[in-house]
Amino acid sequence: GVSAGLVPARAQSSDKTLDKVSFGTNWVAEGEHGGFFQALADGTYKKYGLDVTIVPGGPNENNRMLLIAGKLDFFMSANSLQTFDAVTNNVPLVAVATMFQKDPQVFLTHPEVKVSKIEDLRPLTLLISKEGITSYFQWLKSEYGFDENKVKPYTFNPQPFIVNKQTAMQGYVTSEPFAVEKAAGFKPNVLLLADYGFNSYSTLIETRRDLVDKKPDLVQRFVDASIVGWYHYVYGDNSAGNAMIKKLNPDMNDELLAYCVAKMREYGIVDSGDSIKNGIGAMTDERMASFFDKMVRAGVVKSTIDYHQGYTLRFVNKAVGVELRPKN
Amino acid sequence: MKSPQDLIRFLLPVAVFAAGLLLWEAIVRAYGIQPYVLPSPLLVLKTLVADWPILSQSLGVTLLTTLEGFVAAAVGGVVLALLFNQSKWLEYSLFPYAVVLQVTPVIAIAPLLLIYLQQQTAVIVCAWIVAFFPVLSNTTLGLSSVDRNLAGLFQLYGASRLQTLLFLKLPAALPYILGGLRIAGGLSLIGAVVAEIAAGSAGAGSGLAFRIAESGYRLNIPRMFAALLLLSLAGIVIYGVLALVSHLLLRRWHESALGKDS
Amino acid sequence: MKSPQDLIRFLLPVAVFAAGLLLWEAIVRAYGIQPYVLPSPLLVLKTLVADWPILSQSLGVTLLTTLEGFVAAAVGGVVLALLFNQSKWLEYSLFPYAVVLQVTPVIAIAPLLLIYLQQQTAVIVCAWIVAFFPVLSNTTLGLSSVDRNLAGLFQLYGASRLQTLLFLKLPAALPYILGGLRIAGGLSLIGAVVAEIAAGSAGAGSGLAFRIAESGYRLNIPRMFAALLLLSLAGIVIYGVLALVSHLLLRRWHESALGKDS
Amino acid sequence: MVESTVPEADASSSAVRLRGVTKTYDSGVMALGPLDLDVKRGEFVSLLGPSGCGKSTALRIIAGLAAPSIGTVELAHHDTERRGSHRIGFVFQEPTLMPWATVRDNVRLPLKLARAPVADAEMRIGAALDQVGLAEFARAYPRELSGGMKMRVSLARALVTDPDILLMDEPFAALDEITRFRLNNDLLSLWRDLHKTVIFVTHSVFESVYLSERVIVMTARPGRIGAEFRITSTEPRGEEFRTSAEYAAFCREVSRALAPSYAGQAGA
Amino acid sequence: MVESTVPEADASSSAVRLRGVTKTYDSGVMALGPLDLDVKRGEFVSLLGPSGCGKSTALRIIAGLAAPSIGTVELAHHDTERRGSHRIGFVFQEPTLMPWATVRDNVRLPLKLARAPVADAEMRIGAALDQVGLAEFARAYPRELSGGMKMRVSLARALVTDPDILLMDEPFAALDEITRFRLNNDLLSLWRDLHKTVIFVTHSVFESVYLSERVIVMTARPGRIGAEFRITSTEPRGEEFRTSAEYAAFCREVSRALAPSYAGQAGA
Ligand SMILES: Nc1ncnc2c1ncn2[C@@H]1O[C@H](COP(=O)(O)OP(=O)(O)OP(=O)(O)O)[C@@H](O)[C@H]1O
Ligand SMILES: Nc1ncnc2c1ncn2[C@@H]1O[C@H](COP(=O)(O)OP(=O)(O)OP(=O)(O)O)[C@@H](O)[C@H]1O
Ligand SMILES: [Mg+2]
Ligand SMILES: [Mg+2]
Repeated sequence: GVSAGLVPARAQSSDKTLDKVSFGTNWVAEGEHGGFFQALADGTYKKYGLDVTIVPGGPNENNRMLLIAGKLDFFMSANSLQTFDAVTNNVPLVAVATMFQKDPQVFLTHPEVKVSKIEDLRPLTLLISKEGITSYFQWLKSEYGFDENKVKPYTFNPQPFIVNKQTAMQGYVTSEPFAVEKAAGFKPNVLLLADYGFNSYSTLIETRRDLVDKKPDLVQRFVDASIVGWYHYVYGDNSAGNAMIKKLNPDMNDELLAYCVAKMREYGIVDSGDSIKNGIGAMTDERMASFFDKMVRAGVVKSTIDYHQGYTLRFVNKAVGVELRPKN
Repeated sequence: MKSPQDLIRFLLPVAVFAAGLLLWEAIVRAYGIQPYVLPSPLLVLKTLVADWPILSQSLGVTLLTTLEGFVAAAVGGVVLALLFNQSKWLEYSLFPYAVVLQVTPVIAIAPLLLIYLQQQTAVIVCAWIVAFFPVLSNTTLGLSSVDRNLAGLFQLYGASRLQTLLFLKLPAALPYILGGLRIAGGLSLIGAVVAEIAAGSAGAGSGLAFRIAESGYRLNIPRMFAALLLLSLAGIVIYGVLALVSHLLLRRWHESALGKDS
Repeated sequence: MKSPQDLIRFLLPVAVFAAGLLLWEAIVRAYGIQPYVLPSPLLVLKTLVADWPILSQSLGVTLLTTLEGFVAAAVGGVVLALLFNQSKWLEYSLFPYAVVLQVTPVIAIAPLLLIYLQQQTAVIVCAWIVAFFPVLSNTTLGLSSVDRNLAGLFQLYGASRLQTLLFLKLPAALPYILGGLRIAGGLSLIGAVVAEIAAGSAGAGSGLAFRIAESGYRLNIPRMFAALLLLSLAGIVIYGVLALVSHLLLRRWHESALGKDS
Repeated sequence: MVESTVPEADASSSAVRLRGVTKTYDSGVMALGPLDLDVKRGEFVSLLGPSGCGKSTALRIIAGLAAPSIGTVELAHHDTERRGSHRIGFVFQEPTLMPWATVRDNVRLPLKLARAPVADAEMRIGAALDQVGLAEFARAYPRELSGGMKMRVSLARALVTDPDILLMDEPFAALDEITRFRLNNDLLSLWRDLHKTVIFVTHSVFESVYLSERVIVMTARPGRIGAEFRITSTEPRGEEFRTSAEYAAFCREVSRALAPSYAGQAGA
Repeated sequence: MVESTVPEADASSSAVRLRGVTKTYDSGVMALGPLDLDVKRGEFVSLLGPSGCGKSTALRIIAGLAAPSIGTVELAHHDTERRGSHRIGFVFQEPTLMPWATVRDNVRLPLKLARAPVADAEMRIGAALDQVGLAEFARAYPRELSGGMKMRVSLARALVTDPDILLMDEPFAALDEITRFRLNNDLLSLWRDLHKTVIFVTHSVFESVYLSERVIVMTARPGRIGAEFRITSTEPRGEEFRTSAEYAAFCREVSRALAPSYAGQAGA
């Protein structure tokens, strides 16, 4: 009828050929997920033949279970440790790319407390989340001799930190320092754990092994498109991605997102080390092995597991998108 | 006599509330407490007004979940109690599961629910789990407190099970059931909040729980308090409505709802 | 007559429980559900045994918090209700705050509590907040359901307030109070879990809540279920103990605790 | 006039038949000694006995509200399964009203349970309320009534269904004499006209003699039949009977049986 | 013998003094018409009247358990503040026992509230229980008692404190005649020996005449004083009085006053 004739022909035909893909993040929409939203918003995914739905996570991470149960196709996992956990428990998940070369995990301290290296944190009361306790804090314990008794629970509310100068609080370099500065009016000191040897990957794309085996092409396209999205988000015009983030999460604003991108660039969170040559997404066996050893020493994972099961280099290190990085 | 009494009943809490606010404001000023630790009530109110569009939307979402959870808890609790009342065997075999449901942390089973249920359904199930037990427990207590002679009378007059239920057990248990509902009212609000945290959607279109958590992370403490204030008000209103319903239903016959000298 | 009855009362739930486990095992096998989605009960049991040292320690921590929270809730709820019962004015002015406490999400105020209180105190306060309201509400209901003529008798014989409280109001409200405590039992367990999540310590010496959360995001689902199982069992035991206490206290006089033909 | 032995009732015409019924409560109290009782259809039997001798217990057992510890209970045309039918009217010793229902709704209860046609039901309820003098309190709640008024509601409720067997536990104890006399007469004409079987517990010797065909005096706990009296009189009974020497003699006899140890006069 | 007018009581010797007392309940029912009543110290007054005429209401108002809508209540040596003292003993129309306490503990209640010395208390409790014939049920709970037994516990509780003023609302209605007679006599000797003031509600004309110095017959709702009778007799009263022609005449008079519309005989 008349109404059918109004539907644009292009959309009709292309919809048919697009592969439906769902991708779950581990938090609400924010700058740290910018590349994925960018790829969705600027049509990169579509260009790669993908019809992507991004399912934001929430305060409690449920999306990983949905991936395992087959309700999602990809999931954004936080760090390499999660990869080891999957192997430990024989869960057939595979990390296929990492978007962050450095884990953005930091400790914030009050400017009045002179802290210049990680050992200086030891006398302070540490505010660490339960996830942090089971992961990087174990590493701090084994590597730097931190004391569990100095830890207080952190529920992602910075109030106790602000009130008490003798505390240090965990956070992401890309957001908490900004929030504290905005609200409390002081600029906290920041120590990036990655700079002291905590060499976990972060913001990895994870999927089920059967998807890797049965539809490698789909996985490849999703990884490539996401990488391109990240290049655009970090270096290019990221207004489309930001618009989408702000729409999904009205608490986000331009200032905050700009801060996030600036910090990602300043600290080389997304693009540094291996990715300079191999492109965003780059992973290496050496680095995995090094992190695994550290986690074994920290007693977080068992030395007997075959951690190679948990990731594959098959889809990365192809220098996809390096041309998008501005040459300066 | 009656009208001034009622007025006091209404004005007194308001006055005490106002006094509480003044004290709060005074403390904040006296100790110079920063707004990111404890915002002054004035600031909270300002924030409430300023952020009304976003907060009211979240309030709506949470209240809807609360209502659904409450209805589910009320119906589920009463029906379960009636079922258990029909057969001791049923009660002995299944009551432990009701306890298990009560003590299961929603946070832990929300992921499982999300696998098998629609998200909105999962949220309501979570709210239900939090709120149903008081209704079940109180209704069970009420049903077993039915006057024996009255029960005998029903038996004598050949009342069917349904008749005994409708005309004897439910009315007799009503004060207890309403007591359970008054507890469940607040709990289903809490249940909605917990459910939102555990299984709700985040970002736009999310409820007060998310606002509170989010404002907490973002250190937007005034907004967090504004959201908490809304939650508290919602709780008081829910309780007030339930207490009023109780009063209207019981005032003509039950001890607990009678005036001093009637 | 009595002993076999009691036996059934005990055996039936166990039998139904066993049947439930078998069904669970069967479903897991039939659909080939992977242990990281839904572990079979056998695996959960094995994990329970294997991880017993770590789980039992956490169980102990949680149970201690539960106990402290329960005692606080019981005492706090009853005392508040008695206070409110002494003066209508007090009740009208302060009851809304009790409702506010009930509906305040612990997660939101835990940081504030952590600022001003010792961590262990903060945990107990959180557990208390979760569990006290049913006790308060049911006790209030019970106190206002006291037989008028009996109250008149006490007045006539010049009973002091304390005497009226001890010898009339508390015993008369006892069935209601115990009903409230049965609800609060499970709630204080939940409260302990929530409190641990919001304010409890992590790592070694932490409670079941931490184990559940940790196992959850470390994908150690069998251990998560083992911890949940422990929690459920603890809930059932707590309920059972409270039900037993109720029965012993009421069996000689209250309708709800009497046998069929006595 | 006074027959201390009653001929064995013909089983076929028995409305109620108790054989060797005893009741021992959980507390260990033996409330009812072995009791054999036959009540013929259409008979009016009074039970008298000291406080706590098991009269109420006996009534409850007959109605099927309590099970005998030993012994059997048979009701004509009511096997144990169907005993819970509306053919029994019961007036408890306490009013036993539904506090949440108005007087009218309380009286309506048996009709509602039997799903009686509405128009007919309303008429009967009105008549029953008139009979007990509570028409103007039809919309009151039980707590707004005096003790005697509550008992009258309970009476109205028992009468409204027109039951075959009426079991009444001290129904008039809380009523003033005028009302009591009037209701005595109402009950008598009801029994006479509609051939009801009535078992009536009372503490008033006068009342028992005035009303019944047979007065059974029970012994102290555990309640057994201590003595039986057949009250013969010219029908219909009325004020004439109440002032007769015959009546006074019956009363004396019954009182004497009631108090074997209590030598002396038993009336005004 | 019968005096329908009673001389105005001397105010100084009044134990109870009601002036223009009315009671209208929230439901709008006017339960008590304007009532003037003086009861002298040591007097035994009976209240009679149709069911629902406001007898219980009057008693509750005298005890201070309900406030009059209009009018004043004075108790000698009890200003309204101190009225709640243990000098009043009250027997409610219903047993009003604490279900959670044993018979013994129920009877102990007033003594416990008055902090009476334990040894003395135990002795009194034992005596009171003996008096009402419930010694062997001392450890039973109220629900294990028959209706009459519950009333007797309530009686024992009222008697155990040795109160100055005894307010009794149909205390013997649920008791068998033997027990009733015995308790009548017990009450009489208690009153005579200890000079108590007793206000006694009953439906039994015989009882009221046998016990009281003065019988007050109330009108139907709203209850007012319809007639008063001073019962004179040779003291001490006993079986002799009960069988006297004098007694029968009193009873007839009272009955007649009770039933202005009820022509005819008012006794056995
Ligand atoms: N529920 C019960 N549990 C234990 N004992 C009971 C119970 N009900 C009654 N009894 C006992 O059984 C005996 C008989 O009680 P029942 O009520 O039948 O007496 P009754 O003849 O009706 O006395 P009354 O004239 O005082 O009403 C009493 O001694 C009482 O103690
Ligand atoms: N709580 C109440 N609320 C409303 N009306 C009441 C209340 N109590 C009593 N009444 C009314 O007051 C009137 C008098 O009641 P009261 O109990 O004093 O009567 P009574 O003389 O003791 O009767 P009875 O001999 O039946 O015990 C009754 O008509 C009753 O309907
Ligand atoms: Mg009886
Ligand atoms: Mg009365």
